[in-house]
Amino acid sequence: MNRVKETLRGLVQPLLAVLIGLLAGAIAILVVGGNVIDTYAEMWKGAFGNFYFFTNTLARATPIILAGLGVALAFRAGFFNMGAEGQMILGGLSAALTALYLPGPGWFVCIAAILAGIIAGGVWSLFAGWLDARFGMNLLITTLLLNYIATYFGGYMVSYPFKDKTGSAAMAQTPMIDQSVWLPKLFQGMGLHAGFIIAIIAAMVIYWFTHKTVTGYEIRMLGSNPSFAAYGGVRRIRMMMLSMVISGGLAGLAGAGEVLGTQYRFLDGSLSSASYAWSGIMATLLARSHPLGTAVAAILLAALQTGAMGMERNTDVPLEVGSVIQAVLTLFVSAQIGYSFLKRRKEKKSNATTV
Amino acid sequence: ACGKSATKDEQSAQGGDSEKSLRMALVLPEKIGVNPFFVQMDEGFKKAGKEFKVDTKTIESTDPAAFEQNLRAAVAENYDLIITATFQAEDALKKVAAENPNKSFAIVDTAIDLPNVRSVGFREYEGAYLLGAAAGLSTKTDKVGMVAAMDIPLIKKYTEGFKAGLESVNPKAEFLVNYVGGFNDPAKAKELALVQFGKGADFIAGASAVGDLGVFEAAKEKGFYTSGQDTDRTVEDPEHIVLSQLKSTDTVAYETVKDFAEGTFKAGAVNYGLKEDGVGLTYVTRDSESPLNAFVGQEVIDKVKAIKDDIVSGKIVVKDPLQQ
Amino acid sequence: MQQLFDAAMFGSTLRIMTPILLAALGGALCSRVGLFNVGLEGLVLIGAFSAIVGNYLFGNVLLAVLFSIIIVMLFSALFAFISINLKANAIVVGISLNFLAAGLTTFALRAIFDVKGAYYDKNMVGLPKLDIPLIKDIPWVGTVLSGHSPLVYLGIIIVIALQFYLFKSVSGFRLRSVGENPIAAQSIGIKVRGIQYGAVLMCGVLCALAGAQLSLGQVTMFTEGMTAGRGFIALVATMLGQANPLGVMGSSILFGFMEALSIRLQGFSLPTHFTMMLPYIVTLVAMFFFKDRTYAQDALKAGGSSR
Amino acid sequence: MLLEMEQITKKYGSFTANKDIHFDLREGEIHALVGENGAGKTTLMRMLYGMEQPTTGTIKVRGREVSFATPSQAMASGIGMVHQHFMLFPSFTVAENIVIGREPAAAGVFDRKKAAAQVDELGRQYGMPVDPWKRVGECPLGMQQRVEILKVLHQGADIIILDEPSAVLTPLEVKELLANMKSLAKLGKTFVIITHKLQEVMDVADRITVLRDGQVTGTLEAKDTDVEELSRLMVGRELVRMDKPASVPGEAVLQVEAVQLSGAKDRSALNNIHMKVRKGEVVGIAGISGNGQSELIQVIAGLRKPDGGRVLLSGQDTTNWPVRRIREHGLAHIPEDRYMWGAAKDASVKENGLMGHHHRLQKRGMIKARAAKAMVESWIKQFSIKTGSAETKAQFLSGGNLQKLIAAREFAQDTPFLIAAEPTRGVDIGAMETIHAELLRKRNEGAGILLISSELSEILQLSDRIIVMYEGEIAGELPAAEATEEQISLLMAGGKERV
Ligand SMILES: Nc1ncnc2c1ncn2[C@@H]1O[C@H](COP(=O)(O)OP(=O)(O)OP(=O)(O)O)[C@@H](O)[C@H]1O
Ligand SMILES: Nc1ncnc2c1ncn2[C@@H]1O[C@H](COP(=O)(O)OP(=O)(O)OP(=O)(O)O)[C@@H](O)[C@H]1O
Ligand SMILES: [Mg+2]
Ligand SMILES: [Mg+2]
Repeated sequence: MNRVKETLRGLVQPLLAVLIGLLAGAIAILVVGGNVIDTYAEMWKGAFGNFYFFTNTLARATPIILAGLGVALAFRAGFFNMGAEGQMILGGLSAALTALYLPGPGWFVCIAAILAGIIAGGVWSLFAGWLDARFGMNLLITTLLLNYIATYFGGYMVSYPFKDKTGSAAMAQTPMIDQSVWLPKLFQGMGLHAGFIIAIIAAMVIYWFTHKTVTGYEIRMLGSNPSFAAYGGVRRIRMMMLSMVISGGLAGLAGAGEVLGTQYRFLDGSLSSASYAWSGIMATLLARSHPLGTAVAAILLAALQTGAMGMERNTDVPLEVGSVIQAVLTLFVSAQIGYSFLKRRKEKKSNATTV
Repeated sequence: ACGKSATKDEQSAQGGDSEKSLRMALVLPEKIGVNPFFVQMDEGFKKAGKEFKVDTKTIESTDPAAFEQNLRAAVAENYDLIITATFQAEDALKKVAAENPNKSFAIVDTAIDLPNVRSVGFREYEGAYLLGAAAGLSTKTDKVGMVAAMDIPLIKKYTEGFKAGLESVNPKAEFLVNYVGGFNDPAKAKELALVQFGKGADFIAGASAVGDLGVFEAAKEKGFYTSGQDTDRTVEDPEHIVLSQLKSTDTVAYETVKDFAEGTFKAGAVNYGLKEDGVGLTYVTRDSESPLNAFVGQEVIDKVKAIKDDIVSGKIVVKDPLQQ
Repeated sequence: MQQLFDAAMFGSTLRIMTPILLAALGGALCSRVGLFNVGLEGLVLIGAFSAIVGNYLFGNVLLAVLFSIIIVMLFSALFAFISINLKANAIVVGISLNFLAAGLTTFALRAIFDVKGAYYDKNMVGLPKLDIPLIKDIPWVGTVLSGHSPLVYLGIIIVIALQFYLFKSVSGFRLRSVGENPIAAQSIGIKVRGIQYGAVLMCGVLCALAGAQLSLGQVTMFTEGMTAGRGFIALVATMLGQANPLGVMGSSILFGFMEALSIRLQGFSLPTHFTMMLPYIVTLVAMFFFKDRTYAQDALKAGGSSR
Repeated sequence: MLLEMEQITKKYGSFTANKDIHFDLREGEIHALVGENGAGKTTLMRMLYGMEQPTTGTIKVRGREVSFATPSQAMASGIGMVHQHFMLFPSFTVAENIVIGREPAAAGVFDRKKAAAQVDELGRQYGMPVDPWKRVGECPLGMQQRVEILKVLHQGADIIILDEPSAVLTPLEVKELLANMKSLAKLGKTFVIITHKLQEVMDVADRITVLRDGQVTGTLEAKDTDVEELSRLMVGRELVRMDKPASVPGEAVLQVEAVQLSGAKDRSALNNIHMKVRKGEVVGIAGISGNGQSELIQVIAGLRKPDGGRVLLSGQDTTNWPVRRIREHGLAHIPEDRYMWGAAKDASVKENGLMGHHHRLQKRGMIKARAAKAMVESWIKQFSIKTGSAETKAQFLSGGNLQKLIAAREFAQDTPFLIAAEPTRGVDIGAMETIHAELLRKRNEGAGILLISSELSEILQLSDRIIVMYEGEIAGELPAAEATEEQISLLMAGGKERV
């Protein structure tokens, strides 16, 4: 009974935010002279209109879920890993190269490529963790910087040594991966691939990991109070490294999934131009780092994006209305409107330092 | 641009019979923005739509994944002809066209070998060759530059063609090339142009999409000469933008719609170069509203016209930089 | 080498540095009141856009810059309202703000100018280039220091003013106290919220200037996403400079210098990908030498954690 | 009457924190406010200081009715408050901390020299000298307390509220504080002091108001009452006096040998420490905080590696072992700072209780959730920890209740050796009684206990042996039976040089 009430109360906030977001969108639509109802109808159709569009939304959500989960885990452990993008790029690149050059049966190469993606993302993330642990270099900045380095490195690899020289050869990309290695599509003729299943399983595993296992417990305690964790025998460095590896590994997996399931090659810029990593971070923040919540938030954000695409196809309202709605929505979801004020006040009070 | 009425027509067409009028979509892998390549294509597409009473819809995409989704959605939304463009569309179109053998597709600026796809390619390097030659003949400092968008293969069509043309007429000229690292950063493009100017270049070609605006500004500020891409950019500032490398994507889009509307649409590859008047250079292959700048001079134009004739006749073969 | 380190290069260092410096100073002010502003990128973008709109509306650069300041202040007020009054996590708000700015500027570009991608008018006049009387005639120094937009000089003046303000004035002292321990500040009757608002709004002003320098100073146009990550670099500069105006200037100069250098290194058969990586690598290395965990962590804590 | 609070009621939602309270102050008196954790003392004073507003009731200062919406307004009426958790800016100097809000300035420029001079003068005037240029973060707690009081005085307050000012001070510092209060009271200042230490109350207060469950159970003249009566009024029952059977020490469970640890600015934090704790005894460590006690605990618990020497636990050299291995080898540890080391505020009571037990309560890497819950719930019952449920976040527990949880968690480790650092800091006497009883029970069952406390009475009451630390060294060791407070105080202050 109480729980139901609590859940309902918890829903007030996001619903209000959605409302404000839609309101902002409505204003934008009116500004360009569109019809609000029709436009939103198109948006809905574009995201969930029929089975095809629904799977489209899920396809777009796939990398967002995975990148978001990675970020969520790092946040849980107390580390602001802003490097999902770079980790994703290196993950995608390694997956592509493995898929292209590793001999063996398709399924085997596919699994190896996924693992390579996870490892590359994990190692890149671990590097940032190591810089922090070993030299005290702030993780938030290093991960931001490492994004740029990864982006340029990825660009270089596919512009020169591993460039696709077949066909028109005009793109900075690797050759096409053999079909036997592709992640299977879930439905004929639709974009949704097996990566989505992996993402959902990952969300559940991460939930189970953080909430039910000993290591997950230690990671969470480390995140909420590192000194307490140290006092209780948690090995900070080890746990930090572990959570950064998993975090980066998930981002790498996101990149690998896109490469093996959608693009079938690593294409320079394709992972960053879609802002998967940033959407993932947003999803995490929306869900307050709860793994299952992150998956749901990721699907919501993906729906806004595909919805906006549908809207753009079928109305004259520009695509950006979607990003306006998405931004306003996240702005207000995190805002504490109403009852939760009290809780926050106490938090603030107890933060007073006993110097 | 596209009016509200079109939207309504489209919606009614979706529900009703498709006999009434043909519906065509131009699905682009990028946002049109100020990229003249897409802008022109969109114009040609719309113009043909009006003339041949075809419902036209232009769909822009933000990223590769979105593009594929849009392409698939266009198929699902049952357009009669789907036109797309550039190398970035290759992968997705290959997949989607193969999955939908009964649909007609066209792709501009690259070639796809499928029975239901018409491919239209350009030999930009021929235009770039002319531009390079003109620059080589015009430069007084024997240093010319180019500010290119990104260090990616696609852009080599411009840089390599230019370089070949330059070297053919002026072997001692030094060629400076710098990359902006993106298609959307005029500030950096300007900075790069200033650097090349500082090194002594008196002609700096822009090949950095939106970044060209930065190059133009630098030219205006420092008084060197520059050139634009795709459309006749000399009209914007004839004192400094003295040439423009042309690419007629509008014609291509127009012709494609026309063929389809008139029932003469055929799959297969078509290629536009100097010979077909698909690419070119202002004053050489096409006249311009703005008067020819003295920096280039009629004499140079005449020489470049001769080169052009040689290319058309096959006497000079410009190497495709992507074909190694 | 000589060719590499010519005077023009230091000149471009100054130009490249300015938008980063201005935004980073704004970020520093926010950090000083305990709000970690990840939204610099968005604020600068809005600044760049509204400067162009202002110029279009009034045909006067000064009014354009003022207009930009007002608009960006509105958005930074939104940041302040949501993160201070509505107690949202400042980092979430900042990230959302970036998205909002990207969407809104593109959208408004179409709604106001009916163009896509970029707005450019060759008759539009940008910020003037100031030739400083005496200095411009000194051979090397003149090339470096003279002939920049007024905002370049303003940026340097602001650094000094801000350094003085924060560490010498009473009001700056109180401002710092808010970031140091807001509850304690409140307990002695310091108007914590007022000061936080003031700092965030001031950050808005600085970001507007940064944006105006981009769209009216370095070039005279607006293009979609023209900040191209400069706001994030500013964030790095803020933290690397430990929210100390002089420190922030140091790190901005470092970045501007590396960027200017990387442009020139493109000439030397190194793949451009690597030359472009250079500024980031050097920043990483710089971090190795200037690290102050406590400051950075405080800023983060104050920004609220997602946990 | 200088001040009257009448019929004050404060409700938080449905919960009444203060009910119909009458409270008054006479000019120049020291008025103590006592009561158990959560009785409503802080709430009452926060209303007086304008940080909260009463639901109903009136406040009169010098007969005039006032209402304070903010602390500034209370300050303007001459009311100042030193909070339970210090409200200081660690990286600012002493002078800056004191003058903030009323900075001497010329044309908006902060005149720091003048501020320092003012602070110097202020300190001299009230007999509380400070170093104006020192950073507060580097000052010992007693000095910080002094800075707080000077700040309030600088604001011109003549009614000064002190919320648990002595909780973190050493006996000497407390003595000094109380003396300062008395002399300030003679100068006409009026004090309200909230404290759990009834002896202090008897020493310093003129009048005492006792709160229980948000209501006043009595306002007494100090000279007419005693500790027993006060406790009865606070708790509502008689407290049992504890008696301590003689200890029967066994073999050594902890041996510290020649431990060396370097501290800041090439001073050693620990210098050549030798000590021993045997089974079945409580060894108390006394000392002014900042003399190496914290470092010693950290070295023993494995949180810091010593630069030299070794630590043996149950005969094993554990010097460079990781924390977890040491704990599993037989060490439990009630940390000195419950918020910094002892708990994660935004984790639940259950999760906080699980720490250190989590490796035991697992099956194939998964935590046995039900067993964990049962364990924590049994402690909640046993120690009567006031919490919503085991799922309540730790931050919603009062400090005292959190302390009980931590103590329960460490007792339950059931190890042969326990470090108890400040085990009853800020805890009311009811809870203190429980924790003391548990400590003794554990000792009687044969465990060795290392007790570190700034509370001399606690040390004297529980220890079998007392070690005094001064500047990172052991200044002396005494059997508890023979030790006197004076002796220890002298050693704590560094022997004969300082008194
Ligand atoms: N902001 C608040 N919201 C809800 N309840 C509160 C709030 N502040 C205090 N309380 C409740 O009021 C009661 C009295 O709290 P108060 O802080 O006055 O206790 P106290 O006597 O100071 O205790 P302690 O000795 O632990 O300091 C507590 O039981 C607490 O639960
Ligand atoms: N906003 C609130 N909601 C619920 N309870 C609150 C709130 N604010 C304070 N309390 C309660 O008030 C009580 C006393 O709070 P306070 O912060 O004074 O604790 P404390 O002084 O640290 O504890 P102690 O004196 O035992 O060491 C606690 O029980 C706390 O949970
Ligand atoms: Mg208390
Ligand atoms: Mg209290």
